This record gives sequence, C-alpha cells and structure tokens, in this order.
Amino acid sequence: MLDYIRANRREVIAAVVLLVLLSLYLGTHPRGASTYVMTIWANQCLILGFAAIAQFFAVVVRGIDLSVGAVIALTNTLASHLLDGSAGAIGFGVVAVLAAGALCGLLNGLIIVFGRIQPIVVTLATASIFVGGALMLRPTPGGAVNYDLADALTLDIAGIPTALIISGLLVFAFWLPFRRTGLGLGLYALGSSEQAAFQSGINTRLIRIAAFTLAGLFGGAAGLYYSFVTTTGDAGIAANFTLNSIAAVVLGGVLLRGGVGSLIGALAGAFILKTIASLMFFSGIPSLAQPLFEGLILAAAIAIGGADVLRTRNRLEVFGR
Amino acid sequence: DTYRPECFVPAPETSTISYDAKEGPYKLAFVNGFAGNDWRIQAIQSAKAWADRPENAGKIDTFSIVSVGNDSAAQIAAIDNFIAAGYDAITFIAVNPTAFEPVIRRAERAGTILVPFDNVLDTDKVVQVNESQKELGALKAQTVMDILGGKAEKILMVNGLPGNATDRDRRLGMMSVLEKVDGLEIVEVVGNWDTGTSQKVAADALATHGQFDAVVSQHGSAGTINALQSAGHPIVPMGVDGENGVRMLMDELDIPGVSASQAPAMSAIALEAAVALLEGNELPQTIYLPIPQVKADELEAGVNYFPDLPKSFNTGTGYAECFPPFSPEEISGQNPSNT
Amino acid sequence: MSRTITPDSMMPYFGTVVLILAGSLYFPQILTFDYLSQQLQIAAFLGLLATGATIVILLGHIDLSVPWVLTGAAILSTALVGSGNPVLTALAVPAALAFGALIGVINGIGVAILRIPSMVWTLAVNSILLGLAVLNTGGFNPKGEASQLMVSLASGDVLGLPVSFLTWMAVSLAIVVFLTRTPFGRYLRSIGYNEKATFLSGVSTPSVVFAAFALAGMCSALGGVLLAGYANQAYQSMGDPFLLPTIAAVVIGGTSILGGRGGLFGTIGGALFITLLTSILSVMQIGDAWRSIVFGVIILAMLLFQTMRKGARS
Amino acid sequence: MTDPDKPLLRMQDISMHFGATKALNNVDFACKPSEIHAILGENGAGKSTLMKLISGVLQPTEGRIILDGRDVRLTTPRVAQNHGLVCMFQELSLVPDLTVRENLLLGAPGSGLGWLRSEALVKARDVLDRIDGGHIKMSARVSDLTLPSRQQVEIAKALMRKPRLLILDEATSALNASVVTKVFDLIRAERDQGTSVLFISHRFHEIEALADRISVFRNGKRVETFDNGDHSYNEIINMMVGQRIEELFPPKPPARADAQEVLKVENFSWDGRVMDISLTVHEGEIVGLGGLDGQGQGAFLMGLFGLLRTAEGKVTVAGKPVSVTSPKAAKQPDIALAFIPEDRKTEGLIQEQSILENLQLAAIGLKDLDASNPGLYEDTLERLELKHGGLELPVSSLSGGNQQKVVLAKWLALKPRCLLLADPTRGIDVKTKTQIYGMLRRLADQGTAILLLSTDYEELIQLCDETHIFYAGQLVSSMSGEDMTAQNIIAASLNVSEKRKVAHA
Ligand SMILES: Nc1ncnc2c1ncn2[C@@H]1O[C@H](COP(=O)(O)OP(=O)(O)OP(=O)(O)O)[C@@H](O)[C@H]1O
Ligand SMILES: Nc1ncnc2c1ncn2[C@@H]1O[C@H](COP(=O)(O)OP(=O)(O)OP(=O)(O)O)[C@@H](O)[C@H]1O
Ligand SMILES: [Mg+2]
Ligand SMILES: [Mg+2]
Repeated sequence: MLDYIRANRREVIAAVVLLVLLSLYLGTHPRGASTYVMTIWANQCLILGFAAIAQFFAVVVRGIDLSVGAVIALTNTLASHLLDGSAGAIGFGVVAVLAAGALCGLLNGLIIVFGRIQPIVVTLATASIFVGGALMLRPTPGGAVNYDLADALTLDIAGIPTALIISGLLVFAFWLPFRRTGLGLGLYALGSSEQAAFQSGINTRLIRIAAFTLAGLFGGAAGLYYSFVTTTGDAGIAANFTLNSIAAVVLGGVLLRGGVGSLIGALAGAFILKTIASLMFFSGIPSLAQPLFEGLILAAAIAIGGADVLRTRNRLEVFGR
Repeated sequence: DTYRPECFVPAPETSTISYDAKEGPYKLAFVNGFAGNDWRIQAIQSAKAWADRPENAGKIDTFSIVSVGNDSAAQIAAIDNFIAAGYDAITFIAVNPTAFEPVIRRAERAGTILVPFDNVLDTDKVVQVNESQKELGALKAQTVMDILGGKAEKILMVNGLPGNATDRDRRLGMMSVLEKVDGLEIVEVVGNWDTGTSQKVAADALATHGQFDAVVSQHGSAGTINALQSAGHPIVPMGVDGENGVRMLMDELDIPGVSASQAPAMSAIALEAAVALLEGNELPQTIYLPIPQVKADELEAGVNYFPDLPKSFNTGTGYAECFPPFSPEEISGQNPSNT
Repeated sequence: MSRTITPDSMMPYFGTVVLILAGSLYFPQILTFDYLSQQLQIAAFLGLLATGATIVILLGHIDLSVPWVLTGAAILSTALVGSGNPVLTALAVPAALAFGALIGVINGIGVAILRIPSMVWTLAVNSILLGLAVLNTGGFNPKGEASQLMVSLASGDVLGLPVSFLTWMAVSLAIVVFLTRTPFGRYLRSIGYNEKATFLSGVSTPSVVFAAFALAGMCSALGGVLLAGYANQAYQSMGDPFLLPTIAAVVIGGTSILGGRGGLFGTIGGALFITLLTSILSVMQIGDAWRSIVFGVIILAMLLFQTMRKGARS
Repeated sequence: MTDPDKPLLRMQDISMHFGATKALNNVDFACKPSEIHAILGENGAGKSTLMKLISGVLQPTEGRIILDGRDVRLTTPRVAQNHGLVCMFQELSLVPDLTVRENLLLGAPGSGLGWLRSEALVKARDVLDRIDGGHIKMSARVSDLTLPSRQQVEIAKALMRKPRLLILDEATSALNASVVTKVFDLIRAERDQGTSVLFISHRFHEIEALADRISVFRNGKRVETFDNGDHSYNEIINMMVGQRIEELFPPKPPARADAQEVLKVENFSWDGRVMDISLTVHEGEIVGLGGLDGQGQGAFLMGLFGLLRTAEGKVTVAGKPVSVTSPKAAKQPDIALAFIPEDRKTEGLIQEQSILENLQLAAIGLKDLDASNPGLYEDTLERLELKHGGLELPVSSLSGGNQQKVVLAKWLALKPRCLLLADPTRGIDVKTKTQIYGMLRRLADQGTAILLLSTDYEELIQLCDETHIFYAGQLVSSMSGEDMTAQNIIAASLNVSEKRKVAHA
C-alpha cells in the first residue's frame, strides 16, 4: 500500500486535493451532497475531463496540444448539426463527431511526424484552422441536440450521475486495459525516452501519430459531451478549453516533459479545476474578488505539486532529465 | 396591460408571462459569464448597486453573483446550482443563446424564475430583458444616413466579436438600413468589441480604402475615432457605442451622429423584472428596453458623459424610465454596505 | 549577432515581401508609404511582446502571463496619469515597467525555485492578474488616460518613421547587445539547451531565469504602455488577442520552442509578418471562418517550408 | 545453417558518413556463427556506428549487409530484431519512467501495439537471477535503479529476445568484477547454444578473457581481425592507436615531506548517505576515491562542489576554511574548485552548442578572466590532442573521449586549486587515458589538489598516491604506497578488509 502511494504519489496528491475541494464545495452548498448537485458538478467536470484526457495523450508523448479547444469547438458545432433526427441518424452522428475529432488529431500527428515540427507549434496553427471550420459550421451559436439522448447522458442512473459512470467506464473499461497494451506502453516509452523506445524496436512514428489521434478522439468526445450538456453548437468555446486542459493535466500529476502520469490523473486534475470554480458559488466571496480567489487557489494547487522540490537534498535532482 | 410598460417595453409581437406570486424576501442570483472586461464588471457593479438601494434591499434575502467564464456548460452548472439551492430567481447573461432549454425545464420544475439579459436566449419560455440589437444597429446606421441626407458612397462598418449572436444581430440591423442605400460600398472590418483591435483594423481600412462618408461601429468605437484622427480623416457622421471615452471624443471633435449603447445597468433591470415576476406581475416575454442614446448635439459633460471617469466607463448607468440611473459613485461601490 | 541571422530567421522577411506584393495586387494602396509605416507602427506592439517572449523561449520556457501583464501595465500607467499629479504622471512609464519586472520575478520564482512548468505557472499568474484587475476596477475606478509621452511613443513619428517602431527597434537592439555582449546571453541559451550542465558550470541559473522573465515582463509592460498610448486608454482584456500571435511570431522567426536556438532578428521578421498577414486578411474582408483558416494554413506552410529546407540540405 | 566458415553476418564495403565525418569508410566485416567477436578501437574509431548499422538504428551511406548469405535492409531496430540481431546499446535503451517489467516487455517479440504478452519475462527473470540481479524487482522504476542494475536489466532484455547475434556495446562498463564474471559465463553459454556475440569494451582484460576472435578498428577502418591470443597486448594497442604507447601511467614522484595541505575535509556528512568523511590532499598528490558504485563517494564529490543541501562538515582550501553553497560559489577564484561530472554528455557539456562555447561556459562572467581568449584553453587542448574539425562545430560531433577533453579544458581554464573528478575515464580509450593521466600528474605537480573517483582499480593503484575506499557512506579504508593492491581494494570495497575487522575487534 505504502509502496503504491509512493509510486503514484502525484495521483494520490491529486486525489486528496480533489476530495478536500469537493467536500468544501458540498459543505458550502445549501443543498448538500444530493444527486442533483453531484450531477451538475460531474457533468461539467467530465467535459473538461475529456479535454484533459485529450491533452494527456499529447503530453505523455512529450507534446502539447494547443488545438484541444479548437477540436472541441469543431466537433461541438458538427454535433449540433448531426445529433438530431432518427435514432440511426443520431447514431451515425455520434460516430461521425468522434471520427472528426480523431481525424483532426491524425492531421496533427501526421504534420508533427512527417513535417518534423514541434507539436506545440503545429497545433497552434491547426487550432486556427479548426476554429475556422467550426465558424463555418456555426457562424453563430445554434443547432439542436436530441434531448432524450442528452438527458440520458447528462442526468443520473439510479441516483448516480451518468457523468461519473462514464468516468468510471473510462478508467476501468478503457484505461486500465489500455495500459496493458503495446500501444499504451509505447506512449510512455516514447515520452520518457524516444531514443530508448526506438532502440527497443518501437515504431515511434506510428505511436506518436496514434497519440495525437487519441488526443483528437478525446477532444471529439469532449465536444460531443459538451453538446449533450448544452444541447447546442458554439464555435467560440475553444480558447478556454485549451489552457484549462493543460492546467488540468498538470494538477493531475502528469509531467509536461512526458512519460509520467495517467489518464486517471488527468481526469482528477480536470475535476479539481472545475471544483475550484464551483467553490465560488456559495463561498460568499465578493463577486469581484472571485476571479482573484480562483487564480490564487489554482496557483496554490499547482504549487503543492511543486513543493516537493523544496525538500530535495541534492541540487541536481530538481533539473530532472 | 403588462406591469410598468414604460420600463418593461414589450418587444413587437411578444407574448406575456406571469408566475404565481411568492412571499419575499427573495433569494436572487446573477450568473455572469466572463468577468474580465469593463462592461461585465460594470454590470456586476450595477447589480450590486441595485441590491444596495433601500427600496430593493428589503425585498432581498440573499443575493449572489458569480462569474463563470466563457463556457456555457459552466454557466448551466452555475444556474443549476442555484436552482438546487432553492433560489427564487436567477438572472444571467447567456454565454450562448441556444444552450439553455434543459435548464429552463429544470428551473420550471423547481419553481425558479430565470431572467436572461444582454445575451438573451432563443426561447419564448422565459422573460428576457434586452435592448433590440437589430434596432440598436439600425439606429446607428439610420442616424448617419439621415445626417448624410440618405446618400453616401462608402461607409466603414466595424463589427464585434465573430461567432456571437449579438454581433450578428447588430450587424443585421445596420445592414437593414445600409442595404437600401443605392450604390453604397460597405467596408466591413472586425473590431472584436475591443478598442485597440478596432483602432488597428480601422487604420488598415483607412489606409487601403481612403475616405469614407460615415462610420458605424460597435463597442470599441474610441479606437475607430483614434484611427480616423491619426489618418487625418475629415470628421464624418458616426454611429458609435456608449463608452465614456467615445462620448468625450465626440464632444471634443464635434463628430455628428449618435452614441447609443447597451447599458450595463441592464443587469439591474433584469433583477427588477425578476422581483416583479416573483411578486406576481405580468411581464412581456421579451422586453426591449429603451435604447439609451445621445445625439451628438445633446452631449453634456457630467450629465451623459463623465470626464472624471475612465474612458472605458460605460455611460449607460441606468434607464430613466425604470428607476433613477445610478450615480457613478453608486456603481463604483463607494458606499460602505458593499458585499 | 551574425549567428542570429540564419536562413530560418530570414523566412518571415521573405514572407513579408511576398505578402506585400501579393496584397498589392488586390489593393495597390498597400504599396504606399502610409500603409506600410502604419504596419510598422502596429507591428511594434506585437513586436515588443514577441521580444520578451523570445527571451523566455530561448530559455526553454514560455510566458502565458503576457496578456494580463500588458493589461495591468496599461491600467497602472493610465491610472497614474489620470491622477493628474505631475509626479505620478512622470512615474507612469517607469512604474509600469517595474510592475512588469515584478511579475516577471514572480514568474521566475515559480519556474526556477518551485520548478513548476512555466506553461502552467505563468497561466496561474495570468489569472491572478486578471483577478486583481477585476477587483481593482470594482474598487475605485481610477480615471485613466495616457500621458503625452505614452501617446507619442505609440503614435508619434520621427522623419516619417513611427516612434513605436523606433522604440521597438531600440529595445531590440539593446537586448541584442545585452544578449551577445554579456554572459547573460550565453547563459540564457545554455540553459535553454541544458540547464543542468549550465548550473554545473558554475552559473547561478535561477538568477538568469529571474532576469529573463523580468526582462520579458518589462517588454510586455512596455507593450501595454504603448497600446494604452495608442488607444489613449486602458481597458480590461486588452492583452488577450496578443497571446497566440506572440508565440507564432517567435517561432516563425526561427526560434526553437524548445529553447537555445534562435534570436531576435527572426522575431522582428515574425512580428512584421504576422501583423501584415492579419492586416491584409482584414482589409480583404474575408469571412471570419476563412480568415482563421488561411491564417493557420499560412503559418503551417511557413513552418513546413523551414523544415523542408533543412531536410533537403541534410 | 551452422556451417562454421560461412559467416552469419557480413558487411561489405560499408561506409557511414555524418556530414563531413566519415565514421566508417569501406569496411568489410564478418561475424561467424557461434563466436564471441570482440571489437577494439579508440574512441571514435567507429565501433558504435558499426553496431548501430547492424541493429537498424542507422542505415549505411553505402554498402551491403548480408545475413545468412542474403542481402538485408535493416531499416529500423524492429526489423533488425526480427532478424535476430539484438543490441545492448552504449546509451542504454531503457526507458527511465517505466518499470523493469514494462521495459522488458517494450518491443518484446510477439507484442505489437496490442495486448502485451508476458511469457518471455520468465527468461528475463532467470537471466537476472543468474547475473546477481536477484535484488532487482520487476516493479521497480528504472530511474530508481543504479547504473549497474540498469546494465543488468539491459542484458536480460537483450537475452530475452532470443538473439542470433547479440551485440554488447560497452555493456558491462559499470559492473563490478564478480558480476562481470557471471555475465561472461552467461554469454559463453549463449555462444555454445549457437548465438554469435559482438563485444565492445575498453577493458582489455575483459576482452582477453572472453573473446574468440578480435577485430581492431581505427579511424573508421577495420585494421585487422585475428584469433584471441594471436597478438600480444602491446601489439594490439599499437594496432589500435597506430603508434606505440610506452607507459600508460606516468611515474609517481616520491612523496614530499614538506608538501602543503591544499584541500582538507573534516567530518563531512550528508543526509545519512555520506557519513563523517575526513581526508586531506597535499600538494603534488592525487588522491583516489574507490568503492562499489553508489557508496557515497559520488555524493561526497558533489557535496564538496556545493551540490548538496544540508551538507555538514568543514572544508579548508589552501589553509582557508571555505563554505561552498553552489557551483558558482565553488568556482570563484578565492575557492577555485572544479568538478568534472560523471555524465559528460548531459552534465558536463551542452551537446547542441559549439566546442568553443562549451569551453567558455565556465569562464565567462568570472572577473579577471577573459573567456574569449583562446589562450586559456589552447594549452590543455594541445596537451590532450583534441581531435576536432573546428572549434565552431557542435560538441556533439566529437567522440566521447574528445568530449571529455573539452570538459577538462573548460575547467582547467579557470586554474582550479582543487580538481574533483568523477570517473573521468569511463569508456575512454587507452591513448586518451594516457593523455589524461599525464595531464593530471602535471597538475598535481603544479600544486593542484586532485580528488579522483574511479571504478577502475588499475587507475587507483597506478595513478593515485593515496586511495580511500567508501562503503555504505563511510570511509572504510585508506591505503597508500605498497598497500594499494587489487586484492586490498576489492576487499575494502566489499567491506571485508582485514584492517577493518581488526579495527572492530
Ligand atoms: N550521429 C552522428 N553524427 C555525427 N557524427 C557522428 C555520429 N555518430 C558518430 N559520429 C562520429 O563517428 C565517429 C565514430 O563514432 P563511434 O560512435 O562509432 O565511435 P566508437 O568507436 O563507438 O567510439 P567509443 O569507443 O568512444 O564508443 C566519431 O568520430 C563520431 O564523432
Ligand atoms: N544520433 C546522434 N546524433 C548526433 N550525434 C551523435 C548521435 N549518435 C552519436 N553521436 C555522437 O557521436 C559521438 C560518438 O558516439 P559514441 O556514442 O560512440 O561516443 P563515445 O565515444 O562512445 O562516448 P562514451 O565514451 O561516453 O561512451 C558522440 O559525440 C555522440 O554524441
Ligand atoms: Mg561507442
Ligand atoms: Mg565509448
């Protein structure tokens, strides 16, 4: 147990911070820990959660994806065209939206690998392209999403918020098995040491492309879930998500230098970030002081992860690799 | 007849809405979107100023304000939270006009009254407070065309933030007037509702298109005027927004035209409407507030603009038809009872 | 200095020339002195920010607090001028620069001492600054305006050349000298490549990081002062539109986002290119969607061209 | 298939050029089945490059690679591994953030992007156990392992892939003698089962003990291939360096009675990992620090250089007590310490920068020193005969030995009073070693205090005037003169020394 905590220290810190913040939130909420309150909370957490997972896949291979928000905007606007009508049409729509996200990621990956350009720079440029696409699909916000489907995915099942069930599925049905595949391992290897991965016989190009495709796919999932929560399409949502997704993965213990962290951490980081924002609702902090407090709590939460450094005895250790 | 129609002016062909009266005092909330721009800050301040006025303070049990950023999912969550916490009415500036159907249903079930304003919703199920954006656009365009005697060759139009419904409507309002002018060339640039950006794009337009007969602009018009000045452009009629700095420039430079704005004090009217509804009054579903406008020759320091206040201050401190406009001191929260 | 003029850093200059020529096919006015000097004036704002960003990127970091350092400096300087007190008015610009330096040092502390990735620490600092600005405006509403100095810095001209451009060039030159003639410049690049080895060579790397972020903060603050002078006022979120173009200008100028390689010469070209591209897309009145797409595609094309050129050579 | 005369692998007319550098020039090379074939050569002779060609990391500029009589194109390590060509690289191919198990599974045969198959782990575990790696846990993170443990894992990883041709490129450089013996047994066993082995080492006695045949490389060419035993040590050295090397180690001068104390350390402790170390270096002395890897001797050197927080103890340089809190403080003229870190590639040098920039990095910013004056470095570089294509080229264009010369020159420019060296000759060829030894001796004669950490006991015996052996953070034994024998050093390293037992009794 202690070994486990030590090995996954970052995730454990993230989980503790999340629990503290969540109990603060529920403690200040007049309604307390009810299904309704938990559902509201979980829904918006999960959107950022998907975005953070998208960012995680880019970061774990030592990249950064500045197009996460743009992919969300693009897929959200696409969803607002495709998620209404017959069951068949909606089913196709869901697949098409996810595929569109994956395609954006694939494009990023191909340019990064074959253009040999830094991911952060590539995605800075493609973000602009994707936002353009989103604006084309939805010059102004609008469109509709089937309410029944939206309700099914954003309310609760037997008192448990659907968003939490989805989060659980992501962890247990997707992530834990995925981590035991060659691809899952390859992502970490690539991010931790590209040379070692290459010399071990890993197809580093393929893995990097796959990582960015996964990033796109989860960006698409974020866009899709955003569509369910808001039942509409909006091209203007890109900017926030990108930076928040980066903050979220860092809060969740994912190292920006690659190779360390997990999808669980990314999810936890996203939940932390959204819980910080939710804290403001019933905190009683004067409205004009709220943004400052949000900023301060964010800085503090980030600094907790960094506090480790002050304990290192060897000055060289802080440099990492 | 609806309640206080001089203030809560019905939009053309709108329906009416009323709810069962509730006993006060009420729990009210204002859910803002982004906080980091002057207009929004002033809207928050206006809402607080309204709540601090003695005639309103007595009706209020709790008044909460939160800002959630440009994320409609977060805004939905905030509204849901206040519904869950048993608030009586929630006003908000919608981040996205079409995202609130499910929330409206949940509010209805919980008996919470929603009053969106400024960025309103594409719905007829709740009372919403706004100025007619199309009218606002049309007013500016019409005024300058009137000054020009209905004839013009080239006009500069500085638009707002792309992808935004308010921007769309204001532009459509302007176009509805300008399209009818024969042979008019309309040069459109995107100013993002931002003084610096407006100034840049206007400067570029001036450098490449030469002279214009008139200018119509959305928020950020001071930049447009600066650009005209530094390009040595002659004074032409302008339809501009209502920031303090714009009115100062207009008066100083004798620019003919009109300054018409979306007033941040609208946040107070929304609260007023929410309370009216809670008290059982009937209101129009869509309320079009009278557009606060000042023609160039009516500009007067200390009355409709304030040389002692920042240029980014929004002169729309209230709607005289509804209640006495706030004094700048009230808005800046200089009074001690300030939460 | 000669080392900073690499083929990569020449790219944006070629791009700029191509843009001007291609643009002039649609608008002959683009070739006029007025239009071009106006672009120089406007490019100075982005250019100053990009100058600061270059320093930080050479160091191997990134500064996402640019928008609200800019806004904060603008609010601070205009508030001081707005006080009407001549002493405070005279202090407006130095105070804004000091503010930028202070925030830079705070950025540096998070990055160099707490070892928090600059990408998130500066982001957090940015939101704290936003919070302060919101709180501050709510508090007392200073009457703000730009001083004569600020206005002439932003909008004046000398012999037909915009003062803002000359200021930008002067700042760039000063920093280039600083980077090439003092150990600081060498330390900066060395840290960008390999911080550990630099530290082991007996360099106080934290002080270099502080100084770099402080310099960058001062550049952002100066950008804010100029922008406030240009618009003759400060307003909230005046910096937000600058964040991503700033980074784009630096990388188009051939500076490696990983640190170490690159220089200010390329950044100047990058800022000119981005400014001109934005301007031409704007005056061509292309729809918003296409404007965004074309912008992305052109930047991508420039970057691909740079790597292809290298690929072809080796 | 196993016709002993038909080579398993043949390289024909192989050339490999990196820009202007001709790492390999028209090399013909063959490796027979079931043989242990040692490759010898100076630093930069092209050994690693050849191995990288065989293992698919690099593709030759020219030439053919023939496996089992058929031409093959080894485009990636994956392809090479599928052919049974497995390499244990000089720069380890372990991923630091993954666990041992995950590293072993990474790219293991049979597991693509899909489900990982862990059957082969049994073999890896067995190999680890057989080479004294029993203590290495499958769940340990590689970055937490010591360098020797990592090399053990690397060996297991290579053998787990059932190689037909196994390449060991300085694979045992960090292992101690007893483990090396076991590794050799294992390699012989593999050979006996039909595996061919290519073996690169700079430790001559290892080659003597293991190799069946030997190929010597020089300047990108194969000089000769012969059976082990056909040539004497001296002949082989001459083949390698193309000239005669008379003496590897410079003669030790007699101890001077009046020698001043240059560096004195008293009761140095840190974090429970270095305990109560006291030692003195006199003028003209080279003092060695020995012991198994990671016994605190490395940390001790770092501590002297101001790299350890909370270090305690008293340090006196040239009679003045000093307090060193950072490398910057350490290099100031009033203290004048210099530290040559163990990992020259990432700690000693900035690979992307030019040789000249690297040379200047420590000197710039120091008062009374003009870093841009080439005279500061010239002397050292000439003495060490730095081989380079121009000082403005990136330092990464140099081979390891030449990189080490740059690190030395960079610090010697500061005229340090005291030189701390962490295993400066690891992986360095004979000739370069000679030059470095000569250099160190000269510096000592000129009054520089030299503390030399080494894993090579030859070095301690032949070069040092006094040697201190570390065990578990403590200084367990100090010896000088006649006492310094291989037996004594090894015994002290394992903390079974006679002296110590006596002391305890
Ligand atoms: N990727 C590369 N780029 C440029 N030059 C290289 C590269 N790899 C090797 N070289 C050069 O090729 C030559 C041969 O290097 P190689 O690594 O094969 O030497 P080596 O015999 O393994 O030396 P050592 O004994 O130090 O391991 C050296 O001069 C080296 O500088
Ligand atoms: N992929 C590469 N890119 C650039 N340079 C390389 C590359 N691979 C090797 N080199 C350089 O080639 C040179 C020789 O390589 P090699 O790894 O054999 O060095 P070495 O002499 O064996 O080092 P050491 O003595 O530390 O073992 C080194 O300077 C190395 O940095
Ligand atoms: Mg080698
Ligand atoms: Mg070597």
